[in-house]
Amino acid sequence: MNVLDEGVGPLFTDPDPEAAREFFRGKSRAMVDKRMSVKEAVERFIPDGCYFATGGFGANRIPNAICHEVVRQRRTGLGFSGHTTTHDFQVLCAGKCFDKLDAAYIVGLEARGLSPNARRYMQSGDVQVADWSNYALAARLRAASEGVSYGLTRSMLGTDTFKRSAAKVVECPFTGKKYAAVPALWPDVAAIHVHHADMFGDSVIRGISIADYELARAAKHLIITTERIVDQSVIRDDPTATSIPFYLVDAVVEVPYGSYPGNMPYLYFSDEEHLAEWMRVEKDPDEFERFLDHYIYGVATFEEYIERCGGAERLEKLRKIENLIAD
Amino acid sequence: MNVLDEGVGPLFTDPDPEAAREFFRGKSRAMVDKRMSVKEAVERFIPDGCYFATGGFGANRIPNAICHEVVRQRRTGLGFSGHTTTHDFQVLCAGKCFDKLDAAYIVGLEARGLSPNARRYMQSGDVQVADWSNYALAARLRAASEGVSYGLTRSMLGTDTFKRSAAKVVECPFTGKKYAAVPALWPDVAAIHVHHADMFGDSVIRGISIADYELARAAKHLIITTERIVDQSVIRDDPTATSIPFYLVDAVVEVPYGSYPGNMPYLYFSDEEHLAEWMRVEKDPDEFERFLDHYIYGVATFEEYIERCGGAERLEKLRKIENLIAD
Amino acid sequence: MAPHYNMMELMISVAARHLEDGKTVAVGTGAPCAAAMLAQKTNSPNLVVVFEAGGVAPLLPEMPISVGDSRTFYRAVMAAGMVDAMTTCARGQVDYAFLGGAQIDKYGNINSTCIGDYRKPKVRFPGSGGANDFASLCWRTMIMTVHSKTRFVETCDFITSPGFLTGDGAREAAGLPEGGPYKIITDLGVMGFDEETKAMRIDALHPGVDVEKVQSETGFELIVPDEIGRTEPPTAEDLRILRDEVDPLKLVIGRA
Amino acid sequence: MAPHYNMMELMISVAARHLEDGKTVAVGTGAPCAAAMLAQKTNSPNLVVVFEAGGVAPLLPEMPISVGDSRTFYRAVMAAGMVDAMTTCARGQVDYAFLGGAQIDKYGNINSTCIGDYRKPKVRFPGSGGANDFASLCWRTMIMTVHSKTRFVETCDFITSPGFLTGDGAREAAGLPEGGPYKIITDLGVMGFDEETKAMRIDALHPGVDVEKVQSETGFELIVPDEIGRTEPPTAEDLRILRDEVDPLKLVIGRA
Repeated sequence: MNVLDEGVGPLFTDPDPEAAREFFRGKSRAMVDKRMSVKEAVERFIPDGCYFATGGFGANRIPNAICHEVVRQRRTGLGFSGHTTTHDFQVLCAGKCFDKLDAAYIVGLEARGLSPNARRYMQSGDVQVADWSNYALAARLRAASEGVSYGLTRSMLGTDTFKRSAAKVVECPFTGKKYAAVPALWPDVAAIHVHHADMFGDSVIRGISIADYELARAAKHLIITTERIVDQSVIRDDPTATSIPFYLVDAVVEVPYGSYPGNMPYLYFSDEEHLAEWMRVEKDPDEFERFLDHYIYGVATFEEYIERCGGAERLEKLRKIENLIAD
Repeated sequence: MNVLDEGVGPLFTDPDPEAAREFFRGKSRAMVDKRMSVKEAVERFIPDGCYFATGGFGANRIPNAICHEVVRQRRTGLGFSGHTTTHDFQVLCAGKCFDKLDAAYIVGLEARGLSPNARRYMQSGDVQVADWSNYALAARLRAASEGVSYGLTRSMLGTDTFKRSAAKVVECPFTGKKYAAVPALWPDVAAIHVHHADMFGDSVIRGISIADYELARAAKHLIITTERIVDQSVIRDDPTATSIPFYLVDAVVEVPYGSYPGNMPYLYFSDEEHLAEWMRVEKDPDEFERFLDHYIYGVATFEEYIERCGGAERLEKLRKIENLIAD
Repeated sequence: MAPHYNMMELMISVAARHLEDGKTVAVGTGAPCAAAMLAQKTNSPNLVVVFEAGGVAPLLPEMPISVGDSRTFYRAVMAAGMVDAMTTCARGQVDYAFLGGAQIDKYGNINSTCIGDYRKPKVRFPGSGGANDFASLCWRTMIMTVHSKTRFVETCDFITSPGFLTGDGAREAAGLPEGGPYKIITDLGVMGFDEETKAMRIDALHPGVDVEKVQSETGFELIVPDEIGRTEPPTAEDLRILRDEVDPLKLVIGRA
Repeated sequence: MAPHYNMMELMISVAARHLEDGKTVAVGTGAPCAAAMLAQKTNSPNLVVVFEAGGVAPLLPEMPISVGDSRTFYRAVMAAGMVDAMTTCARGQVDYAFLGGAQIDKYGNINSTCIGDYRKPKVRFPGSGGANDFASLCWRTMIMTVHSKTRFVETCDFITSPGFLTGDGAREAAGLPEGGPYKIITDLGVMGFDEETKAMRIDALHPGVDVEKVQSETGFELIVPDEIGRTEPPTAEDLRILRDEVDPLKLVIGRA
């Protein structure tokens, strides 16, 4: 294989399709009850040092209950990736949970500005980083989902983003065109938040899917958090709507408002006031420590966190904002 | 690029992504009324000699009104491909419409047996053929849909299917693994039958999508035939259900029962009696000619064909079979 | 006293027992589908049936006519697409697949494309469809076929779908993942493959069939192990399920 | 008598006029989104807005906060995914995309990744997100930014997203498709790129701005054509739509 150029970024995961096949060979396809708590899912499937990936997009449909629990259980040495990671990234930076990072969009919260604490962490030199574009990262997951060791894109060519990635430039055997070959990414574990799922893991996402179709198929272990668990008959009534089948799933966790303070399409909008509070308190490391003690370390569950953020009343307000209902 | 091995099959279409990009650059994205008749759609978008592809799977959700019209308008010299083409293939063979073929599954009608006329045509030596597997063909469409000139699969390696394809063996720059590189396939025109669409082309498919997601994005021109045209508000009420957006579409044709005598999920089952009649009459070329005169050449529209097959009464029976309603 | 059964019922029952619980199987129409349905109702309640066109784990109300018809995703847990189905195989998440063909050689390579010259064939068959993909990507491919010299040939006119190609190591050399043919269930018995040479061997014979009979219906020399099993005929319960629940219209089992 | 307007209103109006009817535009949050919405309500009713996370042609009820929030597919014609959005760009079906960044050089290359040493950066920014993809794959990338010497630099600390790289022919040599930066709309005017050298030039200046002013705020030498246009200020109708319909909460236009 002629490699015309290659990035110098680290490659944190093994792109060998045989290793992935062997793993998946041993994973049961049995349709069994996979319900468990957030705590158990993190204990069982997200050990220190594993490579973790989040679904959703920044502060939209993120598996935030899992992110909080990862921090609460003080996980360290994780690898991490996600698509336009904003609040999820901010939470994991708060716990310094990862030290290996496939970055596509980090540190920022889009229109909300940049996270002071995430910047401090990323400027500390403590995190080993490879940079990618959003699509290159999606193409890595897609390649893994296809059972092949690399994917092709014309993104990144000619830039420092390419140079700081682990991609390589190859030529098309038909046209001679150059492509960035991106290595398949099989995360050890991913967490994806969905609208509803049955106890076996069959899951339905409403609205945009971001790269979660690909991520669900690439991840070796998959934790589904869901707004509600439904009887399987609901799934079988409309199989066209299913995007994640049960055999991909290891854990099904019912977490109403599991994307809070992020947006969950059709159900609740992001809590911009609370997100602004995160940004504000992050400016002062001491204040931020107290904030984390109050909201993450000092609570036993994600439900308690939501309670401390205003609970039912707050959620009702976010439901109205989401649905464009004037107060 | 090191090419380790290559098939000797013909490549009927240009895999150059720049040529495809240039075409798509010039295609309007305007949301305009694209409704027209079957006759007009075929006249405008399926000229002699173009490369045509059908959606669906054999006798399931096939754009059969378009196939009949292609025969009725006596198109010749087409290139053709489809996934597990069965009755659609049989219809186009009846008109000897194509002489270049990317074959994945042809000639047969699955559990129904083999088409005598399609076999005669394929054994005549008049058709130039490249063989592929179903997935290899899907991977070709997927590559085109991604705007790249080739895709990767581990199918076909080591077989005569590979040898008679136009694929090449390449090595992964990360792992050294071998893959069949398959050239992107941008059909000149595709026809896909859907459950409902708006007048602009936004389309909804219920049930399995086969490779139509990929085909819709790969095709340069796209004809949608639809069981019914709905107001765009129906589409906007549930954008998660849309799999084909308007900007891919050139023609929207309302054809109730457009997959007949094929199956249309949730609406009508295949007409096994009529399909058996096709198989029977094909045995005798003279009888088959009279059959075609009666059902295709001798009618002006697909609606007339359905009328001659039993019309509303027959369709009601197929609706009951589809929905498992005992007579 | 053993119940009466026909050859198709025997083959389906034998095939069903090879499908382990908690595994996935990609099936076509006809006998393989019946075998998977029987397995689900007997030894493997958690067997997951998938179809190449996108149906996953349907509650099959009757035998499909096409691997893409409505039945293949009737009350399924997911109605996906072909890319999803095939990439599930490629990732190593489909354990079994059933194949058929016009010819099979001693390494389990299959021809379903043509007889005679490729460019102007004497007989043109459908070609690969999804067969090559399944044979390339699934862990264990299963074949159900009648046993005859015209079918079990020294050399296929065309290798549509890979078995072990030219023998041990050949799949790996070609770039194919681990996998390959597992069992061939015929009207004479069950054929397997030698672990070392990957050549076809006799695993077990149906009641009343001997080695000479099998060899005489095979166009190449079969490996004959010291110990050859006997296939277990279908139980009364197997037959009841098969006849009453799996194929009440006798679309498959009526043919034998 | 020309109506009163602020700089953000001017920039948005100028950007809107560059978006042709019947084309697609990939937008982010803020000013680019406002420009696309204004264009739809004025010169380009058939402009199609797409978002990188999957939203296609929504009826935006208000400004999105995130390019993946609910607003980006509110009553959209399709709520797809990122692969669909990005491959639509790759196929050549997205005409315009808006980018931002911390630094831009004379070939329109953009830095949104870091200042200083990459491994331990002085300042770490978000990185590419979808920006590199848009800059690589769309036909015409648009940039809206304030014009200053710290932003318009001789050399970017890091090239996150490609402009014309090192000049004419460099995109092609790197393997990028035809495309690249089209217009940069700043608080001083509109910059374009020379057809031959692909270096940045002054296309037009805002009312009251002269060449010296622009050059003094730019860290490299701009090409100054013989003819330099004057940007047209927003019309009263532009302003009414912008203030009453596009951004009634003044989230974007209130900032200027």
